[in-house]
Order: sequence, then C-alpha cells, then structure tokens
Amino acid sequence: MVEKRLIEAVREGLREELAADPDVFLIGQDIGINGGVFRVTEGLLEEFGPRRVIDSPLAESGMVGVAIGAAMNGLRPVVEIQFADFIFPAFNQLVSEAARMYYRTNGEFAVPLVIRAPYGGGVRGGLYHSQSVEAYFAHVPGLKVVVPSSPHDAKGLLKAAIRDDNPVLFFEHKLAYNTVRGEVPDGDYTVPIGEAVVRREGRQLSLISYGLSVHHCLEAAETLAAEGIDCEVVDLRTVSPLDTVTLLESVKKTGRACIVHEDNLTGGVGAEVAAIIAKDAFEYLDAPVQRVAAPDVPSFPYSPTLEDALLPGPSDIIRVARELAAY
Amino acid sequence: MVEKRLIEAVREGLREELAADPDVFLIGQDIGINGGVFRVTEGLLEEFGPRRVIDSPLAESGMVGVAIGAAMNGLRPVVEIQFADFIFPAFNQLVSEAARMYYRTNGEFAVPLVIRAPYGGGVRGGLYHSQSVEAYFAHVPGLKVVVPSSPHDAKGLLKAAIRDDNPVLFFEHKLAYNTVRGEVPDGDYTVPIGEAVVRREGRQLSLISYGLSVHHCLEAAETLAAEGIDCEVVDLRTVSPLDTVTLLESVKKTGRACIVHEDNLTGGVGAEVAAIIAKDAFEYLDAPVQRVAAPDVPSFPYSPTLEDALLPGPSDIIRVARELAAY
Amino acid sequence: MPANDGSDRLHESGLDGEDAQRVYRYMLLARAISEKSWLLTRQGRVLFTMPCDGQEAADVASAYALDADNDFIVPYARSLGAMLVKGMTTQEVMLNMFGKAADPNSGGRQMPMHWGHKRLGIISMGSSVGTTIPRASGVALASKLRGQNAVTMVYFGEGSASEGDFHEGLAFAGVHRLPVVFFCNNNGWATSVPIGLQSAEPQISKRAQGYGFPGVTIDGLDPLTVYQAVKTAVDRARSGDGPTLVEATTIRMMPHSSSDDHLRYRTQEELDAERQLDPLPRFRDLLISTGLLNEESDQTLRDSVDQEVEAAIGYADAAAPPDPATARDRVYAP
Amino acid sequence: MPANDGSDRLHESGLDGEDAQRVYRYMLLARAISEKSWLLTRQGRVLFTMPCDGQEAADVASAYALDADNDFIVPYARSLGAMLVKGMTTQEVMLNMFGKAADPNSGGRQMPMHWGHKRLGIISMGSSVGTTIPRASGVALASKLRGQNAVTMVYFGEGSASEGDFHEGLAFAGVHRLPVVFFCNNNGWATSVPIGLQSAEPQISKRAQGYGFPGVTIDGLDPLTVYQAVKTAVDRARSGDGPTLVEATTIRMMPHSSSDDHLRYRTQEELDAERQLDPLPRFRDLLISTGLLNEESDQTLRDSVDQEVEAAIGYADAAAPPDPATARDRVYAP
Ligand SMILES: Cc1ncc(C[n+]2csc(CCOP(=O)(O)OP(=O)(O)O)c2C)c(N)n1
Ligand SMILES: Cc1ncc(C[n+]2csc(CCOP(=O)(O)OP(=O)(O)O)c2C)c(N)n1
Ligand SMILES: [Mg+2]
Ligand SMILES: [Mg+2]
Repeated sequence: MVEKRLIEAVREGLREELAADPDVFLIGQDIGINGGVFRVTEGLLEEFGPRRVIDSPLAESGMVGVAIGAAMNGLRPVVEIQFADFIFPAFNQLVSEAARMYYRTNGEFAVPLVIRAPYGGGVRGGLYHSQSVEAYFAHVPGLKVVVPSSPHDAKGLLKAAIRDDNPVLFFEHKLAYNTVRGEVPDGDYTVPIGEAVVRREGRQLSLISYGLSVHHCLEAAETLAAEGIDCEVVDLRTVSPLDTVTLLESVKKTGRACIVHEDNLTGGVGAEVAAIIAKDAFEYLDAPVQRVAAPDVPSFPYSPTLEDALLPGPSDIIRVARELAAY
Repeated sequence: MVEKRLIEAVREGLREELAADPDVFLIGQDIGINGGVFRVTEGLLEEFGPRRVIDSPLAESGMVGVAIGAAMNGLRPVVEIQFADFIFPAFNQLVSEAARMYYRTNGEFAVPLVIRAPYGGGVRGGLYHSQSVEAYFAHVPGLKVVVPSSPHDAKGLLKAAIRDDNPVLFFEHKLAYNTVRGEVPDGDYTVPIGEAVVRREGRQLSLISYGLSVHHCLEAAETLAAEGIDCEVVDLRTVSPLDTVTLLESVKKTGRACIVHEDNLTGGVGAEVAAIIAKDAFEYLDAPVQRVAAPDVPSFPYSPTLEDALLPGPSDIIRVARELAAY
Repeated sequence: MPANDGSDRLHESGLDGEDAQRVYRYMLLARAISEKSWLLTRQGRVLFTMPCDGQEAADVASAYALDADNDFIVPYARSLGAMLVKGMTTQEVMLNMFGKAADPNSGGRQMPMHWGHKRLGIISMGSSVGTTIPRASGVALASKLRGQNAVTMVYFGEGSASEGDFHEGLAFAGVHRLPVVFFCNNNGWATSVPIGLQSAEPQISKRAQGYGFPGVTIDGLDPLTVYQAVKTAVDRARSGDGPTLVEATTIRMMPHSSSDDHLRYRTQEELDAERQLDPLPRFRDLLISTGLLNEESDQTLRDSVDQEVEAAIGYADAAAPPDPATARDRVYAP
Repeated sequence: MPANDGSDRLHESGLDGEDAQRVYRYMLLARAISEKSWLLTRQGRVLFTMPCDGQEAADVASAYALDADNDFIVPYARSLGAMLVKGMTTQEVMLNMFGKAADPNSGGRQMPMHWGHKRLGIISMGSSVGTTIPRASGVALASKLRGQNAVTMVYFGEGSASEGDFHEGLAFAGVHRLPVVFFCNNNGWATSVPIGLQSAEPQISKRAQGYGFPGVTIDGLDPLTVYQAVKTAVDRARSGDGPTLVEATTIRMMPHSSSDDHLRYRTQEELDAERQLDPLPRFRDLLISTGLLNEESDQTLRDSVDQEVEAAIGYADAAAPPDPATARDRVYAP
C-alpha cells in the first residue's frame, strides 16, 4: 500500500465510483475544469466528461434540489459544497426534503445522495471558510453524517456513502487534505458507515473525537503518556448515527470521558455524546464528562491572533485530561 | 389581573410594543388583513396600518433578509414565520448574517430582530406543521432562543425580545395558543431573557423543560406526588443562553434529572442540558441523567394513530421519573 | 356559442371528441372529489383539505398533454386533477384524504392532498412550497443523462414562485435545456396575500426570458387552450429544445384550505362574480355545442362520477388506519 | 478621438471636468491598491485579496452617482472603488487588508475586502454571496418607512445573481417600490464557471421586468456611461419611482482571488485580449482628449496615488493586530 494524502484518497474514491457506476455523477461549483477550489475533483472532468462532472451555478439550494430530483429518478449524485459554511442556503432542501423523503413516502422514494464539503478552521479563512456544521445535521433523523480522519477512511467511507441509499453528509477537514497522510489500499473497499474505531488503546480516560481533532487527541495522548496518563482515543468517524456501543465500551473501561471537536461547544456533537454517556455509562463514571471544543463564537475570525486564541488543540486536550486524570 | 389565553398575551405584547415604539414593525405571510393563520396579529393591521404590519411574499429568506437590513437601518422588525417548519429557507440569513453581524463588525452593527414562529405537534399538522426547531438555533452563538410556557411569560418575554438588540427567535407552541391560560398583567412589563424559573418545588428529582412540555411536566408531577415522588419542575423559558445556575441548583438539590422536550431526542436541547449536568453536577448525581423526547423520526406524521404513538407526554415522563426515583 | 365554433376550437386544440369527453369527466371527478372532501372536513370525518375548485381545466388539460406512462409530474396540493389523469384512482385519493395505511402517497404520514406515487411517476411533494421546482429540474436532468425520453412537469402556485427555489430551479433548467415544463397556476392569491403584494409584475411568465426560455400566459379556465399550450411545451421539451414556463390564470373559488376563511379578505360579491367564470359549465356548454354531450349524457356522467366518489369514500373510511407500531419505521432506507 | 467628441460625451454624462478628474483619481487609486494588495499576497505579507482590476470604472462611477453623505452601499468583495468614493480612506482599506485591530470594517475579524463601515453608510457584508440583496431591500424599506431621503445601492456579481436571495430581494423591492439600485457587475465568470453555465440568458438585466421595474445593461468599462445610467436609476429611486437593475458588463483582468489560478480555465491569449479593454487607459485618453489631463498631470496623479498607497501600507503593516483577549468579545450586543 502507498501513503497518500487525504485529498488524494477522496479523489480516488470519487474516481473509482464514477468508473464503477454510470449512475454516479458529480455536481458543484468550480469542480469541472478548475478541479474544485481545493482540487479534489482535479482531472475528473477530463476523465468522465461534462455529463458526469457538472459545474453548477452559484446556487446551493438549487444544486441540492436538483440532486434530490436526480436521485429520485435513478441517479446517485455527489454534490460538492465549496465550503461547509455555504451549505446553509441548501438547509431546507436537505432537512425538509432529502432527509425525510423516505419517511414521508413510507419507503417508496429513497434519496441516494452524498453532500461533500470541506470544513474546519486553521487556514485563515475567516468567519465563512472555517466552520464545522456537522451538529446541525446530526440532529436530523434521515440524514447520515460522516467525518473521516484518515485517508483510508476517507476513501472507504466515501464509497460507502455513495452506495448508501440515504442522504449522507460527508465532511472533509480542509486542513487535513494535504497534511494528513496514510496508507490507502488500491482498488475497491468500503468502510461501513456507523462504526467508530479505537485509534489508541488506553486505560485511564477516553478521548472521543472525529475528523481532524482525532489527530489532536492522538498527539495529546502521546504527551500524556509520557506523564503516565494512559488515554484511549475513540474515532467516531460517523457522527450520525453514532456508534454508541464502541464509545460506551471505552468509557465503561476507562471511567473518564472527554469529547473533543472543533465545532463550538454549545449544542455540538459533544453534547449528545456526553448525554449518552451520562445516561448509559453513569455507573462507570469516575469523573465529570468533559468537552473540549471551540468557544461559543459564531466562527473563527480571520486575523491569526484571533483565530489562534479560539482554535481548540492538543494543549487544551492535555489540560482537561490532566484535570480528569487527577480527579 | 385577568386570565388570558397565550395567543392573547402574544397579541397584547405585539400591540403594546407597536404602540410604544414607532421603529417596531411586523412582517410575515398573511399577518395583515387575515390576522395570521393563527390570528395572533388579528386587528393589528387595522390599528397600525400597512406600513407597520406588512404582508410578505411567500419567501422566508427574503423576508428575513429584508428584516435584517431594516434592523441595520434603525428599525426593530418582528417577523412571523407562518410555521416554525418553514424557517429553514431562511436558515442562511439567520445563521450566516443575523447571528454574526455584531461579531463580524466588531460591535458596529447590531441586528435588533425578533423571529416569531408557532411550533409543535398534536394538531394533526403532519410532517411540516408540527416541528420543534429550537435546537438548531440554540447551537448558534449570537442568537437568543426563547420558548415561553405561560401567557405571562409570553407577553413579558416577547417585549424583552423586541427591546433586545440581538436577533431573538421566539417559539410559540401552536397547541398552547388557545389551551394555555393564565394571568397576564395589563400594561408594560418584561420578563428577562436568560432566566429560568422553578414552576414547582420538589426534593426528589428535577424535571427540566420549556414551552408546552412544561405543562406535561407539571401534570406528571401531580400524579407522581400522589405516589410519593416529589418532583421539582424547572421551566427554562430561554433555551439560549441557558440559565445554568437555576438548572444546576435544582439538580444539585434533587440529585436526579430528567430533561423533557417535544423535539426529537438526538441533538436536542436536552443533550446540551444533560451534558452541562454531567459536567457541573456530577458530584451530586444519584442516578443517570434521563431525557424524555420525541423519537428520532423526521417530524410527527399526519395520521392520528401515528402521531399519538410518537408525541411525548405526561405518561412518558411518569414512566421515566418512576425509574429515576427507584434508582 | 354556435356549434361549428366549438368544433373548430376543439379541432385546433388537437384534442379529438373522445379526448374532450375524457377531459370533461376528469374535470367533473376532480370537482366532485374536491367538493366531497370539503364536506367531509365540515363533518369532521376528514381533518384537512385544499380545494381545487376553479382550476380543474388547468390541472386536467395540462396533465392530459403528458405521456401518462413515461412522463413525470411533480405536483402541489391543488394538483388533484392532474393526479387523476396520471392514473391515481379515486379510491387512492380518498385513502389519502382519510390518511389510511393503504394510502399510496404516504401511508397516512402526510397531510391530505400531499401527493407522491412512484409507480405512476408522481414525485413526492412535502409542504415546503418551491422546493419541488429544482427537484423537477433534477428529475429532468436524470432523464436527459439516462437517455429517458421523458418530460417532467412541475405544478406550483404563483405565490410559491416567490421562493428562491423557483429562480434556482428555472435557471438550472435553462442552462441545461432540460425536458421540463414549469406550470404555474396563477389564481392571484397566496392564501390571503394578493398578487399585488407578491410581485409588481402580475405575469409570472415574464420571468422566463430572464432564464433564456419561453414563458406564456394562458387562460387556465379553458381546457382546450391549456392543452394546446402545454402540448406545445411538452413537445418542445421532448424534442430537446428545453423548458417552457406556462402560466395558467385561474380562479380560487373556495377558501385556501379547510382551515381558511376567505371572507376575511375577499368580498362575497367578488366571490360570486368569480363563480361565473367556473370552467366546468363553460366546457360543458362547449361540448354540448359540439354535440359531444347533451343534458342526458351529462347527467349520466355526473351520476357515475358521484357513485365512484361515494364508493371510494366508503372504502377509504372503512380502511385500516396506519399501525402505530410502524410510526418509527422507514426513517432510513436499508 | 477628437477633443470635442470627448467633451461632448463628458458633458452629456452630467459630470463636470472636476468630477471626471476625481473619478479618474479614484480609479487609479483602486487599481493601485488592488495591484499592491496582490503583490503583498505574493510576498506573504497579506494573506488574501480579491482584485478588482478591470471594474474600476463600474465601481467608482456608480458610487459617484450617490449622495456619499446620506445614501447606503451594500458592497461585495470587489467594491473597493465604491468604498473609496463612499469615504473609506486608503489607510482604512489597508488596515483591512492586513487584518489589524484598527480596521473599521471588522477589526480584523473578517477576510480582506469584506467591507462594512457604519459611519460611512456601508452595510456590512459577509462571504455568503446573495444574502446582501434582500438586505439592501430592507435598508431601503427602513429609509422609506422612516422618511429618510436615502437611496441604497447593492453591488454583486452575475454569479451571485444565481442565488435565490437575488430573486426574493428584487421581487420585494418591486412590490414596495423601494429606493434601491441593484448593481450587477457582470464579468462573465463565477470563479471558473462561465456565464453560459450560469444562465441561458447572458443578460442579467432581462430579469428585472419579471419584477416590474426597469433593467439596463451598460458598458461597465466606460465611467461616463456608468455614471449616467446609475444617476438615472438613483434619481428614479429617490423620487419614489422604485428600483432599477443596472447590469454593467466588465472584465476580470486578474484571477478570481489570490487563491485562484485563472490559467486553469482561461487562455493567456484571451486574457491578453481582455487587457486591451482595460478601462483606465481608455478613460485616461478621453480625459487627455478633453484637455482635463496631460502626460505630466497624469504622472503627478499616479505618483500621489502611489505615495498614498505606500504610506497606508507602511502604516497598516506597523499597526497593532487584534488583541487575542478580545477574540470572544462582542458575540452579543449588550
Ligand atoms: C416554505 C413555505 N412557506 C409557507 C407555507 C404556507 N403556505 C402554504 S400554501 C401557501 C400559499 C400558496 O400560494 P400559491 O403558491 O399561490 O398556491 P395556491 O394556494 O394559491 O394554489 C402558503 C403561504 C408553506 N407551505 N411553505
Ligand atoms: C453562498 C456562497 N457560495 C459560494 C461561495 C464561494 N464564492 C465566492 S465568490 C464566488 C463567485 C462569485 O462570482 P460573481 O458573483 O460573478 O462575482 P465575481 O467574483 O465574478 O466578481 C464563489 C462561488 C460564496 N462566497 N458564497
Ligand atoms: Mg395562488
Ligand atoms: Mg462574475
């Protein structure tokens, strides 16, 4: 197996699914000749042509609405939202239509749809090119929400998402595209949606996370190990539906839990995970359930001095983990 | 003081603010000559004229966008979204614009805006006339979210919301409009945003809720009292920002907590409240933190047999409370 | 009108006598179902309805221009006439009105008049208006990409054309010259909001040229005019020349819905005057003038329609409600 | 062109000689700031920019038609020229480019070229394009309701006109005949997406008649044409006759942004040819033909502009960054 960057893994997943299934097509802004503003779709227009790789007008709601219609008539659209921040104009199409089509038609019409979007801060993108939006969608029954942390999972989960008959939101951390590398099997394989994985075994406390933040947890765990604090790191991979079995197993083992995400604290995915732990692992808890997340500001501001003051990172995890371990 | 229905209290609040402040105006669909589909604004067009009570085209995003602009140029718009379910087309305007205007302009531009919307099920309104949408907005820094349970609070909180310099979402349970009655002081008063209130004192467990569900909690508490289970009922009134002091005080006293809402469970407001309790009241907890909420279906279906199977009510609260008390 | 006149109009419309009689029966059926449903709500036997009285000509004749077996319809809540033409039975409609388990539209999960029927090519609608418009462009895009020779027709009211999704859906269809017909039913009202408060330009069809395809405004009270215009649009779409926006001016003879009281915002005089424009007697007279109908055959037709509706009501009323145990099912596809 | 010709065109435009000179200087200044900002991003001293090269005539001359003291502008990321005319200083612009604490637009919280300045009547923009359009209608609604004699002008690109908010914002303004001018800068590109993939009708102005008010398409490379058309629209708005959609056809001489490489989707030949249309030399020649400018005075002007920009860069570069301790402040108004 060769080491690849996360962006290459996503591209490989798209290319293989386009090649394998004529019903799959891509639609998004600047994804054609420009290859997407992050170059995820680079080369796909040349390879598959303008009927399979469609440059959309600047209209997210229409783009998603069109994709839903195409999905209801036999295709498997993969939509790229240029930045996760710009998914909100399509919120009604996603929540009121895609998410509940199957339920409202009593199982008649499925909507096999994937929405891909780069998320996350740390790139000096300011308030509208830095957000995490997974929590909004994790609250919506009928949607699945996936946030891969590794190139291996990015390719495998993307393929699973494209083959899934439900609308799946697929968030890729834009900072991870070129900084996160890992082994990616050639050819076809999938990673099942809804299964978390333990990235690092540990006995004293569980760091539960997803996406780029998983790497912050692993980094923190290294430092903490040197201090004799033995952390387990759980990578949720899918934030909806949650793999409660794996995360509860971990917390029942360690008795201490800290959920970590880049999204702002209040009402984030960490709230639901904490609530599940507080209910179903209550007996096993030796300390309060902690969360490390961005503070409750609208999004990360542009100026580096400001963004750096708000971005949650390994040092925040280490601080909280020490408190937890000492509790 | 006279007993009034919740709908009358809201109307009275609107009328008094319209009369007191020339900068206040209403905009919404069918709110003029028709008085709103629930008749909340009945008589206001006649009293204040078409410049203060504006019937909008069927365009929620435009309506909210227009209101934001008007608010940035000196007015205090009060928008009625006909059903909370139809707020999603305006999601981008609310989250990307209204919520962060003050932050992104470093305090230069405030957006004094109120969004009123009837929410909730039990009226056979089907999937699009029954939803609770507060959780989406409680996750958004910069927004305030209010859900009154009594006529007294509805009038007082609405006045506070209209005078607040931030965007406030104000959700009124449509089933409560004509079924919930209570004393409403004549004339001017406000109820501060961000303050919860204990509706019923109790020692054994805390039922924490807001909106119509508060009444379900009170009803359940009566039944439970007869069984010797002494419940405290906390009415959050504001779900963002949360009054953590009041809710934690209650849980620290009782040692048992159950959060109740009509919105679906996963990622609902109850998740955040449970997470706060699991962190800051950990030492005081004698039992797992429980939640009573609608199951994770997209919304309440139309057919009575189906809706009744999903609507959370007093009996669900009683069942969980018994478990908690017995724990 | 003199007989020959009616026959000429029929002939130039492209409908033959039998077609015309079928269209008339569908119009009668839609009206009967709409009226009966209204009564059922007054009796509390049905909880909600959205009458289509006044737009039967528009809905029926437009759908009649489609290939019922292969084309798609993306409906809205007043598309009852089109649903019948597309193949939905009166019994299925009534199962929907009563929200019963056997309702093919949603199994009782959606409100009455919320259509969707996969086998019949009726793309499910929810209540959030406007969302259907880009969806229709998407259905048409799939037809184009998959080489289906199908046309998609989406129905909506002029009020719903105020939503941003109208703009985005039409623009996309224009760019890709999709086989779709946008059928706007302009009855001048969005519930209580008159067209003057919705748009400074009362003709919705004028918007089409902004998207690079034709828009026409037609008399939606005359089925022949409607059929002719929509047939042209459907042929155009099928031959690869792209979309058309057809605006049919109609009337709303009844309140917006069973929850509405239109006398709060319309006068009785106004309503009485509008009733004079009812498309049914008008078409009836034309058919009589052409000899395709007479008092007697008309009565027979009406009786058969009433029996059909009554039978369907009896059946639907007695049908089983959705099983509460299924309320949480089918949130996710397997 | 013969001198008299230029003078005639100047005269009919309604601008006097001094105005023309001011407009020219603002154009030079916008260009200089745009070019310098680009260089600063290449040097890594500024992290992001969106060049306005090629649309200085459109932005400057349109804003020049406003009452700078009382009217409102709702800008977009290429509205630099309009910002200068509205009163933003070069220093303030550079504070924004460097994201410094003293940046009046956002105190360094937003990306460069994200404008907003309350005292100057510049309504804050974020990055989510299209949202500004109904907002502008709302600002104008407030002016109307409060009896302000103000006009609001909103700037956006043709790509952003694809968003539903364009539709909803224009329709609302039409219904209420609001004092607003919708200024669409049509450079034919939404980043890498050409107009042909955005709309089957290349002229955005055609959409206006669907909303019941005039739309015009003008040469956005000629400041005189732009001023004349916008002045007419502004006067119309101020006199209570409602909105106008003004579409200025312009060119995008530079990449979409400092993160873009336009050679991925445009040929060098195409770009070279477009550069021949640069509005600056064209207006310069006209001014020279009218005797309002000569080689010498032009050079003096350019030198003063360069000095102004250099001074501002030096100032902004040295200015204090935002205090990290303030990062959580001002989420809510007190
Ligand atoms: C997004 C959304 N907002 C509001 C409503 C409430 N609503 C239902 S129908 C209607 C009016 C529709 O008018 P029009 O589109 O002209 O259709 P008509 O009822 O006249 O046939 C409104 C406001 C809705 N269903 N969806
Ligand atoms: C809602 C939203 N979607 C996508 C983007 C990303 N984006 C920024 S500018 C742009 C193209 C804008 O084109 P146009 O409106 O024509 O303005 P121009 O750049 O040509 O001046 C895009 C797609 C955005 N800022 N907002
Ligand atoms: Mg209508
Ligand atoms: Mg452009």
